[in-house]
Amino acid sequence: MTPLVETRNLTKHFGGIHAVERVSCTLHAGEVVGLLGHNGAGKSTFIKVLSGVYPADEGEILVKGEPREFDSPAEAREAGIETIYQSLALAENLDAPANLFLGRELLTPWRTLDSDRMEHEAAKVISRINPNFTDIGKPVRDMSGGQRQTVAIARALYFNARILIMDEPCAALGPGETRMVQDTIRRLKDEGIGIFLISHDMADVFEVCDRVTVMKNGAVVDTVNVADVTEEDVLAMIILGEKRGGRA
Amino acid sequence: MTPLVETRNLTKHFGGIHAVERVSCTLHAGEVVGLLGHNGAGKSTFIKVLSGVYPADEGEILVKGEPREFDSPAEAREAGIETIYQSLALAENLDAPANLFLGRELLTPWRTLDSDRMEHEAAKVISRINPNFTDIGKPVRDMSGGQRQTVAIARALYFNARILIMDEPCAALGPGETRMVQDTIRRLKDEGIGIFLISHDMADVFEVCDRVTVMKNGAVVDTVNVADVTEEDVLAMIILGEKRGGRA
Amino acid sequence: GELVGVSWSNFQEERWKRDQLAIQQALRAAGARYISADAQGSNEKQLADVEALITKGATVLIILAQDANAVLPAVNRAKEAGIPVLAYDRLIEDAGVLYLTFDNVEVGRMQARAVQAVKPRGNYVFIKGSPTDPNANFLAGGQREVLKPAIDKGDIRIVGEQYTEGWSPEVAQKNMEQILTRNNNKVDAVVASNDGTAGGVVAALRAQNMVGVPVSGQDGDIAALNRVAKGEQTVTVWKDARELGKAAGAFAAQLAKGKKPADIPGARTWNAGPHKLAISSVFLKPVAITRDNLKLVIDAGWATKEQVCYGVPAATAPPACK
Amino acid sequence: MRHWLEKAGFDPRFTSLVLALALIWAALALATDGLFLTPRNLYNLSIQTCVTAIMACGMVYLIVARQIDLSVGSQIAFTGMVIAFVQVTWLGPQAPFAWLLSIALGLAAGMALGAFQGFWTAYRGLPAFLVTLAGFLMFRGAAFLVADGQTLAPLADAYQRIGGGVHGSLGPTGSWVLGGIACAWIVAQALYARRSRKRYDAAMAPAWADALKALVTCAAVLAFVAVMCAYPDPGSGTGKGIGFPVLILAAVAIVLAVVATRTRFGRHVFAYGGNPEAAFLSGLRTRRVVMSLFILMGALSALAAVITTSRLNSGTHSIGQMAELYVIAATVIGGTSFAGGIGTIPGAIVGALLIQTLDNGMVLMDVSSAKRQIFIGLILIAAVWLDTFYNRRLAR
Amino acid sequence: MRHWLEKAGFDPRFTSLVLALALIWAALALATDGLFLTPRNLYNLSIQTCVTAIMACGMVYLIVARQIDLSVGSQIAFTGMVIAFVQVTWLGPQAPFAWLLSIALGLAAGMALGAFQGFWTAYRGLPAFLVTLAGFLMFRGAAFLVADGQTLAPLADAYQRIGGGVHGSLGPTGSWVLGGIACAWIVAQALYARRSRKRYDAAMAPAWADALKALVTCAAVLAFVAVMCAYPDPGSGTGKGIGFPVLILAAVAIVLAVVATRTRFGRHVFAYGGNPEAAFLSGLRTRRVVMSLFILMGALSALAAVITTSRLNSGTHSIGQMAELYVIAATVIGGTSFAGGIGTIPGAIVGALLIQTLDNGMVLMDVSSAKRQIFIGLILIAAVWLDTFYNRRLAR
Ligand SMILES: Nc1ncnc2c1ncn2[C@@H]1O[C@H](COP(=O)(O)OP(=O)(O)OP(=O)(O)O)[C@@H](O)[C@H]1O
Ligand SMILES: Nc1ncnc2c1ncn2[C@@H]1O[C@H](COP(=O)(O)OP(=O)(O)OP(=O)(O)O)[C@@H](O)[C@H]1O
Ligand SMILES: [Mg+2]
Ligand SMILES: [Mg+2]
Repeated sequence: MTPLVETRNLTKHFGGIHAVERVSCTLHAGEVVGLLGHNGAGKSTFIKVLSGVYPADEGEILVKGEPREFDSPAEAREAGIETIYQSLALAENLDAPANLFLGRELLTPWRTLDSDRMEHEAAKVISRINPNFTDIGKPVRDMSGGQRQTVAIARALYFNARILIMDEPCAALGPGETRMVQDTIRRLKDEGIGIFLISHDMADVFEVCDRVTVMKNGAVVDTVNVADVTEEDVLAMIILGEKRGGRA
Repeated sequence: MTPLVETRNLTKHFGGIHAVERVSCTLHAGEVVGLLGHNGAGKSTFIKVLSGVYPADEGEILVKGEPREFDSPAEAREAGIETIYQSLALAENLDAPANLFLGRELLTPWRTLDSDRMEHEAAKVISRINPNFTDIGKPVRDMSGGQRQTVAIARALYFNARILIMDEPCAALGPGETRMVQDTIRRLKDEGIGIFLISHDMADVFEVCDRVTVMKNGAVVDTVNVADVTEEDVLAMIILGEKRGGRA
Repeated sequence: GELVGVSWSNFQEERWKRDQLAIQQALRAAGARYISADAQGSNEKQLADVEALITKGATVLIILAQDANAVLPAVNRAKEAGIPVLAYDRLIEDAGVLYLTFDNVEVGRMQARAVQAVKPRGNYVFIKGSPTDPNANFLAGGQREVLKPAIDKGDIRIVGEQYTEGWSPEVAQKNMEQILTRNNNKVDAVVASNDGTAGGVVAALRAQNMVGVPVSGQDGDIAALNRVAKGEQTVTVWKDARELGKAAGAFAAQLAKGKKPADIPGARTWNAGPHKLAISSVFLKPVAITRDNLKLVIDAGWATKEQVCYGVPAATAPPACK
Repeated sequence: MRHWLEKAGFDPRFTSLVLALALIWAALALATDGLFLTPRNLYNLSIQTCVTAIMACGMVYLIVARQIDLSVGSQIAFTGMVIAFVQVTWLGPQAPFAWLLSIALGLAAGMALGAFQGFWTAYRGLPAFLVTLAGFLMFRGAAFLVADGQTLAPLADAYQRIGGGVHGSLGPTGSWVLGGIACAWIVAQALYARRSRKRYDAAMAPAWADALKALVTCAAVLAFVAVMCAYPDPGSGTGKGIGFPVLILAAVAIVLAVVATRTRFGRHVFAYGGNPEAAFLSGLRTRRVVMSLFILMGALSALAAVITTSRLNSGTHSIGQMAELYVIAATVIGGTSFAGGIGTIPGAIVGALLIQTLDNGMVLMDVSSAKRQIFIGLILIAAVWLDTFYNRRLAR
Repeated sequence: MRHWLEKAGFDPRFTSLVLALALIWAALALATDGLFLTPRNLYNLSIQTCVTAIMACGMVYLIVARQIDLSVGSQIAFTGMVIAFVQVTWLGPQAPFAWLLSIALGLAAGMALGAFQGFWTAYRGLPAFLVTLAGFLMFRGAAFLVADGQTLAPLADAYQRIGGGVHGSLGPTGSWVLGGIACAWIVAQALYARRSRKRYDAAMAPAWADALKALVTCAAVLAFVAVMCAYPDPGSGTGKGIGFPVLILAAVAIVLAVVATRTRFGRHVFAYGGNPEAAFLSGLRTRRVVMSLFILMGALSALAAVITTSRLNSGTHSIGQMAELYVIAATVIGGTSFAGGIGTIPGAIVGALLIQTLDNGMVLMDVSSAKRQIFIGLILIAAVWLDTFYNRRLAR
């Protein structure tokens, strides 16, 4: 069966820096693939290329088997790719509902914004992740780190995409909130959505991922099934940057 | 012996929101106190009041036993309080050395910036945390999430403060980098520095903290010695917001 | 042939177009070439312009000075290069130049006289030119000079006096509206310094149904002449730019051939300037165009009958439009 | 103070601005022993304000989106000359509906200028300041060339009324009717809003608050109408009522205010201003948005030109000097921030009113232009300081 | 292309700007059959550029720190009038050293104006645009009042030389000596830099690159001197050499460039511009920084006023109109961004030179002023577009 997403030798350089170097990987429906690697390994750049932020220098992206070129995030979104960026990409001056529906606002019959409904819907999704977070009506600027991230996550979850890319979604979340997100990820997975999950938290990864791809300095070290490895193995791969038993 | 820092009923409201509500806690020399709590519990606001970003609405701050009022971060810094903010507080247009020494630049005999020396020093501290991170000479804007955080941490570590406040320092760090930071924290602790550590990662907390203070909706739930509790206990406190055995 | 450089102070005003045309014709007649620059009302730029014109190899300079004093360094540059200078229309306080003008103080006088002739006594309003344009003060000076006796006698009360930033009509209009409000429309005559501001004043008067109150102007803009014909404006002092231009062109050609300013036909030494320097000058007479002598401009081909008499009701039509 | 204000949901920023304005009005009233507050002067003031206010509405959008347009003054000059040219030189003012056509062409010209600037800014990524500075020079030059520096006059009679001069207003009956409709609409809005919020049982301002707000607004509207009608038209002698320029301004303001707060486009403008990168990452068509803002600005400049020329009953290329400064100032006074993402239409209009008030009042006091400039400067600072100061207090 | 440029460490942004300028010069040389490139015209150009360039240096700092100053033109007018007043009315131009005192007082006045604006912006948090717009009006009005609208002339003879007129230059010998010193300094700098970097064995540009850079710079300096000396002073007949205004500009530029890149203060300005909040959190005294920037700007305006008045040998309140636009434009052309945190002094100076070039060249080409404005606008856009375009290409 053809994978949801497949990249072949995807490459992206910034001047002299080889941020992403010939990265090939696949994502199937109903699968969660973890992207791991040291800081600056190239994870975010890789998923930015996937979601149309940067054009690839080389290599190709296949969605459902057919090659695609995304010139802008808008196009990637139309192709059903939903992304949570590490920078969160929130408009600081707008409140949570406005950010959640940005670009996909709900309208009244007279084509004006249906603010009340958007507020209502936003409150619903957000409370699912963080029940303590009620005052969603103030500008994102005035929210706590975790609250911002909650908004960003909610935005990605609300619209059911076919492909979900999450760049360190739980970095700023508290333990409770993190659990909620993990549950949601599992649910989406069961609904047959393919998910790329970038995370530095091993526990996190082993909770939800089926496979993990480890990167170092832009290149892929190895891709393994979570079932076949221990946390220590993966940690070793990340830090040493060698395949399991590489030194054997 | 008098604590390095002590707060008494510290309170900070934003309009209707009780961000910090009568928080009292102490920090002794050579001690690491963890601040835990759900997203929006008031951790960052609390430490911002401590480091002079916000004036306190009520309550007082005692440093080495004597009450102090910080009108600006500059003053807190002069009092030996060094802070890593959740927002990192980096000038995006400057490179790592410039940010690391911002406000405390090294000068040549002719009172001009000694850029070469700053670059040299910066490279040293940063490599201690993240050996893969070598191209520190480019604007922070072009760095990865973890690399930025590395710069922020390095800034706090380079100048030996007496009181160190870290707001989720490892949120964006990879496993390897996190270990390095933990080691550093332990070293500083042995040097007799007092540290407030905000983190959502239980493992992390139990690695380095002596005591943890759990907050919920601005107020302190309880302060406990790490030795006396299990991760589960603390998790329960955070999520339910009740003292241990509160329901018993 | 000779190369004559002209430095305009601010070409954006309607009249200079015609001067330019006349000068160019006169020069062509004398077999000289024409180059120009526009300082856009800036002293600094005028200095730069003159430098540029000299660089281009001008053998005579015609300078419409933005400021009588600030232009002197420019004139000195010319002197250094041994180039004669003709002070066009506005004074240049330097003994060496030939000063050719309808003197602006006189224009101010004529505006005042024309208005006073219609309204010898009553409440007067002065709408002056741009505060950054010294020329505005010459005009104001001439106007006051004429009206002073009447003012002292108390026949004339000054109930409003405002500069007009950038000679801008809409500013003049706003100022006039406020002055009318202030005096509850008790205004009997308006001495406006040029036709642009006069246009603004008339617009303000029309909004109060006060059309017909004496208003002065200058430059003989088409629109103004039309207003005069309609009886909305009393006078526009007409400085036949072509006369001035023609003379300037001719004199410039002669200066280029080495004639001394003093030897120019019709030149007399004049020393009424601020610094009482003796300057050889040629003065042309401006004409005050009122509804009675509109014919002049039409006959002179300055404006066509259609333009001047456009929309003038036959009943009240002035002789020229009959 | 703050508490019930907040409860009632009055925007404190706006309220304090109105407060500052009220203070200035009171001061001027004293300084001119009441002259400033006569219906006649207030009518003039309302007309004089329109040009700046209309353009300020567009400038709000631009500055909210981190852009700027320095060329509005030159745009007025050029579009104004186009309009006058069509009426006077090309068709002749008597030609039936020449003036309508001229307005259409004027608007088209304005939008063309805007499109030109928008293209270079949005699609070629040049800094707006530079592009519009170029426009500032180019359009003024072009305005001169349209009629070779001549003043074009007179304009069509029907056209002249647009400027609010003689017969240039709605008359008492019309004005009162309009006022009534406005009030009805305001109340209806308030009720509708409450209903909709109830549907999602979302948090609501207390009923008394909304009632108070509606009441105050209606009162303001009716008071305005009353004053306008109290000034007899020098022509007919009957009350003037609302001037046509004010109607145009009202229409523009309402439409743009609604667009800003209640439509996708407006939402995207604010999002872009708040964080351009985020807007891009969220898949907004940012370039198109920026482009259309400049076109909008051009159209508004053309409208302003219509009012100016019809007020002057002539087209001259020297109109609109310094307009850019006053327009941007009005916008900033109204609380729009160059940091982007923040600004309101009503604020900008009050800002324009404030600036024009100073101009208007100073001349009434017969202050010489040099001293006038100094006063205006000082009062500007004072007014905005009072404003921010008051809000700083609130923030604590 | 890009590669060896980068290697050699030339700033591509700056290089492409100089490229654009070169193109324009070439075009003008053709259009004026060489006239534009005559020593005489280049000398004039160098003098004419100074006023804008000097102020642009200060504007770079302000815009880098997310501020702006619209009042620079009015500052010139006011300080200029103060200077003229001291010389003409108060002490009389013949009084020994009256001119020195007048300059001192002029600078003091300028800094006072700056301090006034800085106070309201830095310590009272009003938007700089608004405060300086107020300044724009107030200072212009004040300039009028100094001598009640009169033009004050003539000024002291010694003073007149500052403007670069007759005897207003360094002469050939002096110029060559200076040029030599400059070159020596450049080389020394390059060597010192390499030594220091070696000490920390930090990454270094290849020797040939640094050599090339030094070479190019020296060549430029000497070429400039040569051209200046090739123009005979109409007074003495000997070569003019470098004009005094250029010396002033050079001094200002070097000092400010060093401050910007090599001192704490400069570093803090850029940090503040890059992220004001971060600067505050990092314990910088941000207010003091902003305040001092405005004072600096005031001082530079006063310097500009000195040159202008001495060039005109008189003080008039109408000088410096539109200066703000040209100064800011020069800064922006030079690559300074309104987003803050980015900008260079050399860039701004080239920007000023580019603008002045257009003005100067168009007159030589004898283009009517209306058409000239249009051309200048178009060329401005073209130049900056070429610049950004070229760099966009690099980025890919
Ligand atoms: N500037 C502000 N204005 C208004 N409300 C604020 C502001 N800053 C924080 N808050 C609110 O105060 C509460 C505490 O915020 P704070 O940032 O301290 O939470 P936190 O414990 O740091 O959360 P996190 O773990 O997500 O960082 C939150 O509800 C937040 O929305
Ligand atoms: N815009 C840019 N310009 C230049 N270099 C960049 C840019 N963005 C990223 N880089 C570099 O590319 C490399 C990969 O960055 P990336 O953000 O993908 O790392 P990452 O794996 O996401 O790290 P982290 O775990 O810290 O988020 C880093 O060395 C970074 O410095
Ligand atoms: Mg990343
Ligand atoms: Mg926090």
